Amino acid sequence: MSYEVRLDIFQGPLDLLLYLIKKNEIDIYNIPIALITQQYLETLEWMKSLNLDLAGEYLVLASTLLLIKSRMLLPDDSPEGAGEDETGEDPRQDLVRQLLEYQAFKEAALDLDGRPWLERDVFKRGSYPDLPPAGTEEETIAEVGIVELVDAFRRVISSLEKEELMQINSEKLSVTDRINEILERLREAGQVSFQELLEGGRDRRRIVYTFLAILELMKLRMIKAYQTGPFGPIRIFPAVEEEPDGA
Amino acid sequence: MEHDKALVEALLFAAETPISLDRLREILDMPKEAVQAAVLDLQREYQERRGGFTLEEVAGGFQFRTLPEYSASIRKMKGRGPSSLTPAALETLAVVAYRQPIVKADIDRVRGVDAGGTLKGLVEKKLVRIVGRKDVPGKPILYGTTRRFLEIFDLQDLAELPTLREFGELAE
Amino acid sequence: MEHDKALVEALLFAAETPISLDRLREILDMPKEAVQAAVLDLQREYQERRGGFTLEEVAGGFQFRTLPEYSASIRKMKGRGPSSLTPAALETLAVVAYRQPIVKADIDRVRGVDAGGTLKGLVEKKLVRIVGRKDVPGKPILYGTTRRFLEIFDLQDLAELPTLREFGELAE
Repeated sequence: MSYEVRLDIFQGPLDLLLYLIKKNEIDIYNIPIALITQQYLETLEWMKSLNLDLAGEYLVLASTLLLIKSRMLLPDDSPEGAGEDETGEDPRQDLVRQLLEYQAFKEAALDLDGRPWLERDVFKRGSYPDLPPAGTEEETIAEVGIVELVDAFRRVISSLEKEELMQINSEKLSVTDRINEILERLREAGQVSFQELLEGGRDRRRIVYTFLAILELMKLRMIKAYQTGPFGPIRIFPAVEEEPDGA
Repeated sequence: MEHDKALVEALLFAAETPISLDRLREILDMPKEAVQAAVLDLQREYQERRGGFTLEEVAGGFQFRTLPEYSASIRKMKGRGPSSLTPAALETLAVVAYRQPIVKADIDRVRGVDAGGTLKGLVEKKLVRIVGRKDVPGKPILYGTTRRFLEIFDLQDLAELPTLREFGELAE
Repeated sequence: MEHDKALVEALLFAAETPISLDRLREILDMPKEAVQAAVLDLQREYQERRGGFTLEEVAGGFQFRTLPEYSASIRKMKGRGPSSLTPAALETLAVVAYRQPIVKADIDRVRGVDAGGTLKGLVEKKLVRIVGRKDVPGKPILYGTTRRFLEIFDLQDLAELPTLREFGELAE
Protein backbone atom coordinates (compact mmCIF):
# COMPACT_ATOMS: atom_id res chain seq x y z
CA MET A 1 0.00 0.00 0.00
CA SER A 2 1.59 3.21 -1.11
CA TYR A 3 -0.66 5.76 0.58
CA GLU A 4 1.20 7.97 2.92
CA VAL A 5 -1.67 8.29 5.33
CA ARG A 6 -1.71 8.85 9.02
CA LEU A 7 -5.03 7.55 10.21
CA ASP A 8 -5.41 9.74 13.22
CA ILE A 9 -5.57 12.67 10.86
CA PHE A 10 -8.97 11.53 9.59
CA GLN A 11 -11.95 12.81 11.49
CA GLY A 12 -14.25 10.25 9.88
CA PRO A 13 -15.21 8.60 6.60
CA LEU A 14 -16.16 11.90 4.94
CA ASP A 15 -12.77 13.29 5.84
CA LEU A 16 -11.05 10.26 4.31
CA LEU A 17 -13.12 10.61 1.15
CA LEU A 18 -12.27 14.31 0.85
CA TYR A 19 -8.61 13.42 1.25
CA LEU A 20 -8.78 10.88 -1.58
CA ILE A 21 -10.56 13.40 -3.81
CA LYS A 22 -7.88 16.01 -3.14
CA LYS A 23 -5.04 13.55 -3.54
CA ASN A 24 -6.32 12.48 -6.96
CA GLU A 25 -7.07 16.08 -7.95
CA ILE A 26 -10.60 15.11 -8.78
CA ASP A 27 -13.49 17.48 -9.48
CA ILE A 28 -15.81 16.99 -6.52
CA TYR A 29 -18.84 17.57 -8.75
CA ASN A 30 -17.81 14.74 -11.02
CA ILE A 31 -16.30 12.01 -8.88
CA PRO A 32 -15.07 8.92 -10.78
CA ILE A 33 -16.87 6.65 -8.40
CA ALA A 34 -15.17 3.37 -9.36
CA LEU A 35 -11.69 4.76 -8.77
CA ILE A 36 -12.58 6.46 -5.51
CA THR A 37 -14.47 3.42 -4.22
CA GLN A 38 -11.48 1.23 -4.94
CA GLN A 39 -9.06 3.55 -3.16
CA TYR A 40 -11.45 3.99 -0.26
CA LEU A 41 -11.77 0.22 0.21
CA GLU A 42 -8.00 -0.24 -0.12
CA THR A 43 -7.46 2.34 2.59
CA LEU A 44 -9.91 0.52 4.86
CA GLU A 45 -8.08 -2.76 4.23
CA TRP A 46 -4.82 -1.08 5.06
CA MET A 47 -6.30 0.39 8.24
CA LYS A 48 -7.50 -3.05 9.24
CA SER A 49 -4.08 -4.56 8.54
CA LEU A 50 -2.65 -2.08 11.01
CA ASN A 51 -5.15 -3.33 13.59
CA LEU A 52 -6.77 0.06 13.75
CA ASP A 53 -10.24 0.22 15.14
CA LEU A 54 -12.52 0.98 12.25
CA ALA A 55 -15.58 2.90 13.33
CA GLY A 56 -18.78 1.51 11.88
CA GLU A 57 -19.34 4.73 9.98
CA TYR A 58 -16.42 3.90 7.67
CA LEU A 59 -18.18 0.71 6.61
CA VAL A 60 -21.50 2.49 6.13
CA LEU A 61 -19.88 4.89 3.69
CA ALA A 62 -18.17 2.00 1.94
CA SER A 63 -21.53 0.41 1.25
CA THR A 64 -22.94 3.73 0.10
CA LEU A 65 -20.07 4.03 -2.39
CA LEU A 66 -20.69 0.51 -3.67
CA LEU A 67 -24.39 1.24 -4.03
CA ILE A 68 -23.71 4.40 -6.04
CA LYS A 69 -21.24 2.52 -8.18
CA SER A 70 -23.79 -0.16 -9.01
CA ARG A 71 -26.48 2.41 -9.78
CA MET A 72 -24.14 4.21 -12.15
CA LEU A 73 -23.58 1.00 -14.04
CA LEU A 74 -27.29 0.63 -14.78
CA PRO A 75 -27.96 1.37 -18.47
CA ASP A 76 -30.63 3.98 -17.76
CA ASP A 77 -28.33 6.16 -15.76
CA SER A 78 -25.76 8.47 -17.14
CA PRO A 79 -22.39 6.83 -17.69
CA GLU A 80 -19.75 7.30 -15.10
CA GLY A 81 -17.93 10.56 -15.38
CA ALA A 82 -20.54 12.14 -17.60
CA GLY A 83 -21.98 14.35 -14.91
CA GLU A 84 -25.65 14.88 -14.43
CA ASP A 85 -28.15 13.26 -16.65
CA GLU A 86 -30.70 15.48 -18.40
CA THR A 87 -33.70 13.80 -16.86
CA GLY A 88 -32.62 11.37 -14.17
CA GLU A 89 -30.92 12.18 -10.92
CA ASP A 90 -27.20 11.63 -10.57
CA PRO A 91 -26.76 8.84 -8.00
CA ARG A 92 -23.78 10.75 -6.65
CA GLN A 93 -25.80 13.86 -5.88
CA ASP A 94 -26.54 13.21 -2.20
CA LEU A 95 -22.99 12.19 -1.46
CA VAL A 96 -21.57 15.25 -3.20
CA ARG A 97 -23.90 17.50 -1.26
CA GLN A 98 -22.86 15.83 1.98
CA LEU A 99 -19.17 16.16 1.10
CA LEU A 100 -19.52 19.84 0.24
CA GLU A 101 -21.40 20.53 3.44
CA TYR A 102 -18.80 18.69 5.47
CA GLN A 103 -16.01 20.50 3.68
CA ALA A 104 -17.59 23.85 4.48
CA PHE A 105 -17.69 23.00 8.19
CA LYS A 106 -14.16 21.65 8.09
CA GLU A 107 -13.06 25.03 6.78
CA ALA A 108 -15.14 26.79 9.40
CA ALA A 109 -13.37 24.70 12.05
CA LEU A 110 -10.01 25.83 10.66
CA ASP A 111 -11.23 29.43 10.76
CA LEU A 112 -12.08 29.01 14.43
CA ASP A 113 -8.69 27.49 15.08
CA GLY A 114 -7.05 30.47 13.40
CA ARG A 115 -8.76 33.04 15.60
CA PRO A 116 -6.88 34.64 18.49
CA TRP A 117 -7.99 32.30 21.27
CA LEU A 118 -8.20 33.58 24.78
CA GLU A 119 -5.60 31.85 26.95
CA ARG A 120 -3.77 30.51 23.92
CA ASP A 121 -2.93 33.58 21.81
CA VAL A 122 -4.24 36.44 23.85
CA PHE A 123 -4.58 36.76 27.59
CA LYS A 124 -6.73 38.75 29.91
CA ARG A 125 -5.49 40.34 33.09
CA GLY A 126 -3.95 37.65 35.24
CA SER A 127 -4.94 38.47 38.75
CA TYR A 128 -6.59 41.03 40.86
CA PRO A 129 -6.09 41.62 44.56
CA ASP A 130 -9.18 40.53 46.46
CA LEU A 131 -11.44 43.28 47.63
CA PRO A 132 -13.50 43.05 50.77
CA PRO A 133 -17.11 42.24 49.89
CA ALA A 134 -19.52 45.11 49.46
CA GLY A 135 -22.10 43.24 51.48
CA THR A 136 -25.19 44.80 50.05
CA GLU A 137 -25.29 43.14 46.67
CA GLU A 138 -27.20 39.96 46.11
CA GLU A 139 -25.04 36.92 46.35
CA THR A 140 -24.16 35.35 43.06
CA ILE A 141 -23.58 31.69 42.48
CA ALA A 142 -20.26 30.64 41.03
CA GLU A 143 -20.21 28.88 37.71
CA VAL A 144 -22.14 25.70 38.00
CA GLY A 145 -23.75 24.33 34.93
CA ILE A 146 -26.18 21.68 33.93
CA VAL A 147 -23.34 19.22 33.53
CA GLU A 148 -22.36 19.54 37.18
CA LEU A 149 -25.98 19.23 38.23
CA VAL A 150 -26.61 16.10 36.19
CA ASP A 151 -23.34 14.59 37.35
CA ALA A 152 -24.31 15.27 40.95
CA PHE A 153 -27.65 13.59 40.44
CA ARG A 154 -26.07 10.64 38.74
CA ARG A 155 -23.61 10.31 41.59
CA VAL A 156 -26.43 10.29 44.12
CA ILE A 157 -28.64 7.76 42.47
CA SER A 158 -25.91 5.47 41.19
CA SER A 159 -26.53 3.27 44.21
CA LEU A 160 -30.27 3.18 43.61
CA GLU A 161 -32.23 0.94 41.34
CA LYS A 162 -31.81 1.30 37.63
CA GLU A 163 -35.58 1.38 37.32
CA GLU A 164 -35.69 4.54 39.33
CA LEU A 165 -33.08 6.03 37.05
CA MET A 166 -35.30 5.55 34.04
CA GLN A 167 -38.25 7.24 35.66
CA ILE A 168 -36.83 10.64 35.01
CA ASN A 169 -38.05 11.82 31.73
CA SER A 170 -38.94 15.14 30.26
CA GLU A 171 -42.63 14.34 30.60
CA LYS A 172 -42.36 14.16 34.36
CA LEU A 173 -40.38 17.37 34.39
CA SER A 174 -43.00 19.08 32.25
CA VAL A 175 -45.63 18.01 34.76
CA THR A 176 -43.45 19.45 37.51
CA ASP A 177 -43.29 22.74 35.65
CA ARG A 178 -47.05 22.83 35.62
CA ILE A 179 -47.17 21.88 39.30
CA ASN A 180 -45.00 24.87 40.09
CA GLU A 181 -47.20 27.15 38.02
CA ILE A 182 -50.37 25.93 39.69
CA LEU A 183 -48.83 26.39 43.15
CA GLU A 184 -47.71 29.87 42.13
CA ARG A 185 -51.23 30.79 41.06
CA LEU A 186 -52.75 29.35 44.21
CA ARG A 187 -50.30 31.33 46.28
CA GLU A 188 -51.28 34.53 44.54
CA ALA A 189 -55.03 34.04 44.18
CA GLY A 190 -55.83 31.62 46.99
CA GLN A 191 -57.93 29.56 44.60
CA VAL A 192 -58.20 28.89 40.92
CA SER A 193 -60.72 27.15 38.70
CA PHE A 194 -59.98 24.06 36.68
CA GLN A 195 -61.04 25.94 33.59
CA GLU A 196 -58.65 28.80 34.20
CA LEU A 197 -55.76 26.39 34.54
CA LEU A 198 -56.54 24.64 31.30
CA GLU A 199 -57.30 27.79 29.33
CA GLY A 200 -53.74 29.10 29.29
CA GLY A 201 -52.39 26.44 26.98
CA ARG A 202 -53.18 26.20 23.34
CA ASP A 203 -51.39 23.01 22.60
CA ARG A 204 -52.70 19.66 23.61
CA ARG A 205 -49.60 18.52 25.39
CA ARG A 206 -49.74 21.43 27.79
CA ILE A 207 -53.35 20.63 28.65
CA VAL A 208 -52.43 17.01 29.32
CA TYR A 209 -49.52 18.08 31.53
CA THR A 210 -51.76 20.47 33.43
CA PHE A 211 -54.21 17.69 34.04
CA LEU A 212 -51.46 15.32 35.16
CA ALA A 213 -50.12 18.05 37.44
CA ILE A 214 -53.52 18.45 39.09
CA LEU A 215 -53.75 14.69 39.61
CA GLU A 216 -50.23 14.62 41.07
CA LEU A 217 -51.01 17.48 43.43
CA MET A 218 -54.17 15.73 44.56
CA LYS A 219 -52.23 12.52 45.08
CA LEU A 220 -49.71 14.42 47.19
CA ARG A 221 -52.72 15.95 48.93
CA MET A 222 -51.40 19.42 48.31
CA ILE A 223 -54.62 20.66 46.73
CA LYS A 224 -58.29 20.06 47.20
CA ALA A 225 -60.85 20.29 44.44
CA TYR A 226 -64.47 21.24 44.96
CA GLN A 227 -67.33 21.24 42.52
CA THR A 228 -70.46 23.32 43.04
CA GLY A 229 -72.89 20.91 41.45
CA PRO A 230 -72.89 18.16 38.82
CA PHE A 231 -71.83 20.48 35.99
CA GLY A 232 -70.56 23.39 38.00
CA PRO A 233 -67.02 24.76 37.76
CA ILE A 234 -64.34 22.84 39.62
CA ARG A 235 -62.40 25.05 41.99
CA ILE A 236 -59.00 24.20 43.35
CA PHE A 237 -57.70 25.27 46.75
CA PRO A 238 -54.44 24.64 48.55
CA ALA A 239 -54.93 21.73 50.92
CA VAL A 240 -52.77 23.20 53.63
CA GLU A 241 -51.47 26.61 54.48
CA GLU A 242 -47.85 26.80 53.51
CA GLU A 243 -45.22 28.49 55.54
CA PRO A 244 -43.52 31.57 54.22
CA ASP A 245 -40.26 31.02 52.32
CA GLY A 246 -37.20 30.52 54.40
CA ALA A 247 -39.13 29.46 57.46
CA MET B 1 -6.43 61.83 32.82
CA GLU B 2 -9.96 62.98 33.25
CA HIS B 3 -11.69 61.39 36.26
CA ASP B 4 -14.54 59.60 34.44
CA LYS B 5 -12.21 58.07 31.92
CA ALA B 6 -9.84 56.85 34.63
CA LEU B 7 -12.77 55.39 36.55
CA VAL B 8 -14.01 53.53 33.47
CA GLU B 9 -10.48 52.27 32.90
CA ALA B 10 -10.26 50.99 36.47
CA LEU B 11 -13.52 49.05 36.05
CA LEU B 12 -12.49 47.59 32.71
CA PHE B 13 -9.21 46.55 34.24
CA ALA B 14 -10.73 44.95 37.32
CA ALA B 15 -13.58 43.08 35.59
CA GLU B 16 -13.20 39.33 35.25
CA THR B 17 -15.19 39.13 32.01
CA PRO B 18 -15.91 41.53 29.14
CA ILE B 19 -18.07 44.31 30.48
CA SER B 20 -20.79 45.98 28.45
CA LEU B 21 -21.50 49.70 28.13
CA ASP B 22 -24.89 49.13 29.80
CA ARG B 23 -23.28 47.48 32.79
CA LEU B 24 -20.74 50.30 33.12
CA ARG B 25 -23.51 52.87 32.94
CA GLU B 26 -25.47 51.00 35.59
CA ILE B 27 -22.53 50.81 38.00
CA LEU B 28 -21.31 54.34 37.44
CA ASP B 29 -24.69 56.01 37.11
CA MET B 30 -23.34 58.01 34.19
CA PRO B 31 -25.07 58.88 30.90
CA LYS B 32 -24.51 56.22 28.28
CA GLU B 33 -22.87 58.74 25.94
CA ALA B 34 -20.25 59.66 28.52
CA VAL B 35 -19.45 55.99 29.17
CA GLN B 36 -19.23 55.26 25.49
CA ALA B 37 -16.99 58.27 24.85
CA ALA B 38 -14.63 57.18 27.64
CA VAL B 39 -14.45 53.59 26.37
CA LEU B 40 -13.82 54.59 22.76
CA ASP B 41 -11.25 57.12 23.88
CA LEU B 42 -9.41 54.43 25.87
CA GLN B 43 -9.64 52.02 22.99
CA ARG B 44 -8.05 54.53 20.64
CA GLU B 45 -5.37 55.46 23.14
CA TYR B 46 -4.26 51.85 23.67
CA GLN B 47 -4.37 51.19 19.96
CA GLU B 48 -2.07 54.10 19.20
CA ARG B 49 0.20 53.39 22.11
CA ARG B 50 1.07 49.92 20.81
CA GLY B 51 1.93 48.49 24.20
CA GLY B 52 1.55 44.95 25.50
CA PHE B 53 -2.24 44.96 25.55
CA THR B 54 -5.21 46.71 23.98
CA LEU B 55 -8.88 47.23 24.75
CA GLU B 56 -10.87 44.74 22.68
CA GLU B 57 -14.57 44.52 21.96
CA VAL B 58 -15.69 40.98 22.59
CA ALA B 59 -18.87 39.05 23.51
CA GLY B 60 -20.92 42.23 23.73
CA GLY B 61 -18.48 44.01 26.03
CA PHE B 62 -14.97 45.37 26.38
CA GLN B 63 -11.89 43.71 27.83
CA PHE B 64 -8.18 44.42 27.99
CA ARG B 65 -6.25 41.67 26.23
CA THR B 66 -2.61 41.10 25.39
CA LEU B 67 -1.49 41.18 21.78
CA PRO B 68 -1.12 37.80 20.04
CA GLU B 69 2.56 38.44 19.28
CA TYR B 70 3.44 38.08 22.97
CA SER B 71 1.69 34.74 23.46
CA ALA B 72 4.83 32.58 23.46
CA SER B 73 6.48 34.48 26.33
CA ILE B 74 3.23 34.58 28.34
CA ARG B 75 2.72 30.86 27.92
CA LYS B 76 6.29 30.33 29.03
CA MET B 77 5.62 32.44 32.11
CA LYS B 78 2.42 30.54 32.90
CA GLY B 79 4.20 27.26 32.38
CA ARG B 80 1.63 25.61 30.18
CA GLY B 81 1.42 24.56 26.59
CA PRO B 82 -1.11 26.02 24.22
CA SER B 83 -4.58 24.90 25.17
CA SER B 84 -6.26 23.39 22.20
CA LEU B 85 -9.20 21.43 20.92
CA THR B 86 -8.85 18.33 18.80
CA PRO B 87 -9.79 18.72 15.13
CA ALA B 88 -12.88 16.57 15.82
CA ALA B 89 -13.99 18.83 18.67
CA LEU B 90 -13.41 21.90 16.52
CA GLU B 91 -15.55 20.44 13.75
CA THR B 92 -18.38 19.70 16.15
CA LEU B 93 -18.04 23.18 17.60
CA ALA B 94 -18.20 24.72 14.13
CA VAL B 95 -21.36 22.78 13.27
CA VAL B 96 -23.02 23.86 16.53
CA ALA B 97 -21.91 27.47 16.09
CA TYR B 98 -23.33 27.81 12.56
CA ARG B 99 -26.38 25.61 12.89
CA GLN B 100 -27.62 26.38 16.37
CA PRO B 101 -29.98 25.42 17.82
CA ILE B 102 -29.13 21.93 16.63
CA VAL B 103 -29.82 18.38 17.83
CA LYS B 104 -27.07 15.80 18.15
CA ALA B 105 -28.45 13.67 15.30
CA ASP B 106 -27.93 16.56 12.86
CA ILE B 107 -24.36 17.09 14.04
CA ASP B 108 -23.70 13.38 13.54
CA ARG B 109 -25.16 13.55 10.04
CA VAL B 110 -23.06 16.54 8.98
CA ARG B 111 -19.83 15.11 10.38
CA GLY B 112 -20.55 11.56 9.28
CA VAL B 113 -19.54 10.20 12.68
CA ASP B 114 -21.03 9.97 16.15
CA ALA B 115 -20.31 13.33 17.75
CA GLY B 116 -21.36 12.31 21.29
CA GLY B 117 -17.92 12.32 22.85
CA THR B 118 -16.79 15.64 21.38
CA LEU B 119 -20.16 17.22 22.18
CA LYS B 120 -19.95 16.19 25.81
CA GLY B 121 -16.42 17.55 26.02
CA LEU B 122 -17.58 20.88 24.61
CA VAL B 123 -20.46 21.04 27.10
CA GLU B 124 -17.99 20.33 29.91
CA LYS B 125 -15.67 23.05 28.64
CA LYS B 126 -18.70 25.37 28.68
CA LEU B 127 -18.30 26.20 25.01
CA VAL B 128 -21.60 24.54 24.14
CA ARG B 129 -24.74 24.41 26.22
CA ILE B 130 -28.21 22.93 26.17
CA VAL B 131 -30.54 25.61 24.86
CA GLY B 132 -33.81 23.73 24.83
CA ARG B 133 -35.62 20.83 23.31
CA LYS B 134 -36.87 20.40 19.80
CA ASP B 135 -40.62 20.09 19.56
CA VAL B 136 -40.64 16.80 17.69
CA PRO B 137 -41.32 13.28 18.97
CA GLY B 138 -38.74 12.33 21.57
CA LYS B 139 -38.07 16.00 22.33
CA PRO B 140 -34.34 15.78 21.61
CA ILE B 141 -31.98 18.24 23.27
CA LEU B 142 -31.02 21.34 21.29
CA TYR B 143 -27.46 22.63 21.59
CA GLY B 144 -26.04 26.09 21.08
CA THR B 145 -22.85 27.97 21.87
CA THR B 146 -22.23 29.89 25.08
CA ARG B 147 -21.09 33.41 25.89
CA ARG B 148 -17.79 31.82 26.84
CA PHE B 149 -17.49 30.57 23.27
CA LEU B 150 -17.63 34.19 22.09
CA GLU B 151 -15.09 35.21 24.73
CA ILE B 152 -12.63 32.46 23.91
CA PHE B 153 -12.82 32.90 20.16
CA ASP B 154 -12.71 36.68 20.28
CA LEU B 155 -16.13 37.20 18.73
CA GLN B 156 -18.48 40.09 19.41
CA ASP B 157 -21.49 38.00 18.53
CA LEU B 158 -22.42 35.05 16.32
CA ALA B 159 -23.00 37.34 13.36
CA GLU B 160 -19.26 37.98 13.37
CA LEU B 161 -18.54 34.38 12.35
CA PRO B 162 -17.27 34.33 8.77
CA THR B 163 -19.84 33.19 6.26
CA LEU B 164 -19.86 29.51 5.63
CA ARG B 165 -18.70 28.52 2.20
CA GLU B 166 -21.69 27.76 -0.02
CA PHE B 167 -22.41 24.14 -0.52
CA GLY B 168 -26.14 24.01 -1.20
CA GLU B 169 -25.83 24.38 -4.96
CA LEU B 170 -24.54 21.63 -7.11
CA ALA B 171 -23.99 23.97 -10.03
CA GLU B 172 -20.52 23.96 -11.53
CA MET C 1 6.20 51.54 21.99
CA GLU C 2 9.53 49.80 21.88
CA HIS C 3 9.19 45.99 21.54
CA ASP C 4 10.91 44.93 24.77
CA LYS C 5 8.91 47.36 26.83
CA ALA C 6 5.63 46.18 25.28
CA LEU C 7 6.61 42.57 25.89
CA VAL C 8 7.37 43.27 29.54
CA GLU C 9 4.07 45.07 29.82
CA ALA C 10 2.20 42.09 28.35
CA LEU C 11 3.85 39.75 30.88
CA LEU C 12 3.11 42.02 33.84
CA PHE C 13 -0.48 42.30 32.67
CA ALA C 14 -1.08 38.58 32.22
CA ALA C 15 0.78 37.38 35.33
CA GLU C 16 -1.24 35.78 38.11
CA THR C 17 0.96 37.17 40.86
CA PRO C 18 3.39 40.06 41.29
CA ILE C 19 6.36 39.20 39.13
CA SER C 20 9.98 39.93 40.02
CA LEU C 21 12.70 41.37 37.79
CA ASP C 22 14.61 38.09 38.07
CA ARG C 23 11.63 36.11 36.87
CA LEU C 24 11.12 38.49 33.93
CA ARG C 25 14.75 38.21 32.99
CA GLU C 26 14.54 34.42 33.16
CA ILE C 27 11.48 34.23 30.92
CA LEU C 28 12.64 36.82 28.40
CA ASP C 29 16.30 35.92 28.37
CA MET C 30 17.14 39.60 28.47
CA PRO C 31 19.85 41.38 30.48
CA LYS C 32 18.63 42.43 33.89
CA GLU C 33 19.36 46.08 33.14
CA ALA C 34 17.11 46.06 30.09
CA VAL C 35 14.26 44.44 32.05
CA GLN C 36 14.69 46.89 34.88
CA ALA C 37 14.71 49.86 32.52
CA ALA C 38 11.51 48.66 30.85
CA VAL C 39 9.72 48.13 34.16
CA LEU C 40 10.77 51.48 35.60
CA ASP C 41 9.84 53.19 32.37
CA LEU C 42 6.37 51.62 32.49
CA GLN C 43 5.97 52.52 36.12
CA ARG C 44 6.79 56.17 35.41
CA GLU C 45 4.50 56.25 32.40
CA TYR C 46 1.46 54.95 34.31
CA GLN C 47 2.23 57.22 37.21
CA GLU C 48 2.27 60.29 35.01
CA ARG C 49 -0.73 59.21 33.02
CA ARG C 50 -2.95 59.11 36.10
CA GLY C 51 -5.37 56.56 34.65
CA GLY C 52 -7.41 53.89 36.39
CA PHE C 53 -4.46 51.75 37.40
CA THR C 54 -0.70 51.96 37.98
CA LEU C 55 2.23 49.59 38.14
CA GLU C 56 2.98 48.92 41.80
CA GLU C 57 5.91 47.23 43.50
CA VAL C 58 4.46 44.60 45.80
CA ALA C 59 5.74 41.45 47.49
CA GLY C 60 9.10 41.57 45.77
CA GLY C 61 7.61 42.01 42.32
CA PHE C 62 5.55 44.27 40.12
CA GLN C 63 1.82 44.22 39.48
CA PHE C 64 -0.76 46.45 37.84
CA ARG C 65 -3.29 47.63 40.38
CA THR C 66 -6.25 49.97 40.27
CA LEU C 67 -6.07 53.16 42.29
CA PRO C 68 -7.67 53.01 45.75
CA GLU C 69 -10.03 55.87 44.92
CA TYR C 70 -11.92 53.60 42.47
CA SER C 71 -12.40 50.72 44.87
CA ALA C 72 -16.00 51.61 45.74
CA SER C 73 -17.13 51.31 42.13
CA ILE C 74 -15.13 48.13 41.61
CA ARG C 75 -16.70 46.55 44.68
CA LYS C 76 -20.09 47.54 43.33
CA MET C 77 -19.27 45.86 40.04
CA LYS C 78 -18.04 42.69 41.68
CA GLY C 79 -20.92 42.41 44.09
CA ARG C 80 -20.31 40.01 46.88
CA GLY C 81 -18.35 37.73 44.65
CA PRO C 82 -19.46 34.31 43.61
CA SER C 83 -19.86 31.73 46.29
CA SER C 84 -19.78 28.24 44.99
CA LEU C 85 -22.01 25.35 45.89
CA THR C 86 -20.39 22.51 47.78
CA PRO C 87 -20.65 19.05 46.19
CA ALA C 88 -23.12 18.11 48.93
CA ALA C 89 -25.29 21.14 48.20
CA LEU C 90 -25.16 20.41 44.50
CA GLU C 91 -26.30 16.85 45.13
CA THR C 92 -29.21 17.95 47.26
CA LEU C 93 -30.12 20.53 44.65
CA ALA C 94 -30.02 17.90 41.93
CA VAL C 95 -32.30 15.58 43.88
CA VAL C 96 -34.78 18.40 44.50
CA ALA C 97 -34.63 19.47 40.86
CA TYR C 98 -35.36 16.04 39.45
CA ARG C 99 -37.73 14.76 42.11
CA GLN C 100 -39.74 17.81 43.12
CA PRO C 101 -42.01 18.29 44.92
CA ILE C 102 -40.14 16.26 47.48
CA VAL C 103 -40.07 16.01 51.28
CA LYS C 104 -36.84 16.12 53.22
CA ALA C 105 -37.14 12.48 54.33
CA ASP C 106 -37.02 11.40 50.68
CA ILE C 107 -33.97 13.56 49.96
CA ASP C 108 -32.26 12.00 52.98
CA ARG C 109 -33.15 8.55 51.72
CA VAL C 110 -31.83 9.15 48.21
CA ARG C 111 -28.63 10.80 49.38
CA GLY C 112 -28.13 8.43 52.30
CA VAL C 113 -27.30 11.29 54.66
CA ASP C 114 -29.17 13.97 56.51
CA ALA C 115 -29.72 16.77 54.01
CA GLY C 116 -31.01 19.28 56.53
CA GLY C 117 -28.00 21.61 56.45
CA THR C 118 -27.57 21.71 52.70
CA LEU C 119 -31.30 22.13 52.21
CA LYS C 120 -31.39 25.12 54.51
CA GLY C 121 -28.45 26.65 52.65
CA LEU C 122 -30.20 26.18 49.31
CA VAL C 123 -33.36 27.84 50.65
CA GLU C 124 -31.24 30.75 51.87
CA LYS C 125 -29.60 31.04 48.47
CA LYS C 126 -33.11 31.08 47.01
CA LEU C 127 -32.42 28.08 44.80
CA VAL C 128 -34.93 25.88 46.62
CA ARG C 129 -38.20 26.93 48.15
CA ILE C 130 -41.01 25.47 50.19
CA VAL C 131 -43.80 24.71 47.78
CA GLY C 132 -46.30 23.39 50.30
CA ARG C 133 -46.96 20.64 52.77
CA LYS C 134 -47.79 17.09 52.03
CA ASP C 135 -51.16 16.25 53.47
CA VAL C 136 -50.06 13.15 55.32
CA PRO C 137 -49.53 12.65 59.05
CA GLY C 138 -46.99 15.15 60.29
CA LYS C 139 -47.64 17.39 57.25
CA PRO C 140 -44.00 17.37 56.08
CA ILE C 141 -42.75 20.31 54.04
CA LEU C 142 -42.46 19.83 50.28
CA TYR C 143 -39.52 21.41 48.51
CA GLY C 144 -39.12 22.52 44.90
CA THR C 145 -36.78 24.67 42.85
CA THR C 146 -37.21 28.39 42.27
CA ARG C 147 -37.27 30.65 39.27
CA ARG C 148 -33.79 31.74 40.30
CA PHE C 149 -32.67 28.14 39.95
CA LEU C 150 -33.82 28.18 36.34
CA GLU C 151 -31.99 31.46 35.76
CA ILE C 152 -28.72 30.27 37.25
CA PHE C 153 -28.74 27.06 35.26
CA ASP C 154 -29.90 28.87 32.18
CA LEU C 155 -33.05 26.82 31.72
CA GLN C 156 -36.36 27.93 30.25
CA ASP C 157 -38.23 25.43 32.36
CA LEU C 158 -37.63 22.19 34.19
CA ALA C 159 -38.51 20.13 31.13
CA GLU C 160 -35.20 21.34 29.68
CA LEU C 161 -33.24 19.45 32.31
CA PRO C 162 -31.58 16.62 30.44
CA THR C 163 -32.67 13.15 31.43
CA LEU C 164 -29.95 10.85 32.65
CA ARG C 165 -30.41 8.61 29.67
CA GLU C 166 -29.79 11.52 27.28
CA PHE C 167 -26.80 12.65 29.24
CA GLY C 168 -25.40 9.14 29.35
CA GLU C 169 -25.78 8.76 25.60
CA LEU C 170 -23.65 11.82 25.02
CA ALA C 171 -20.70 10.08 26.54
CA GLU C 172 -20.90 6.91 24.48
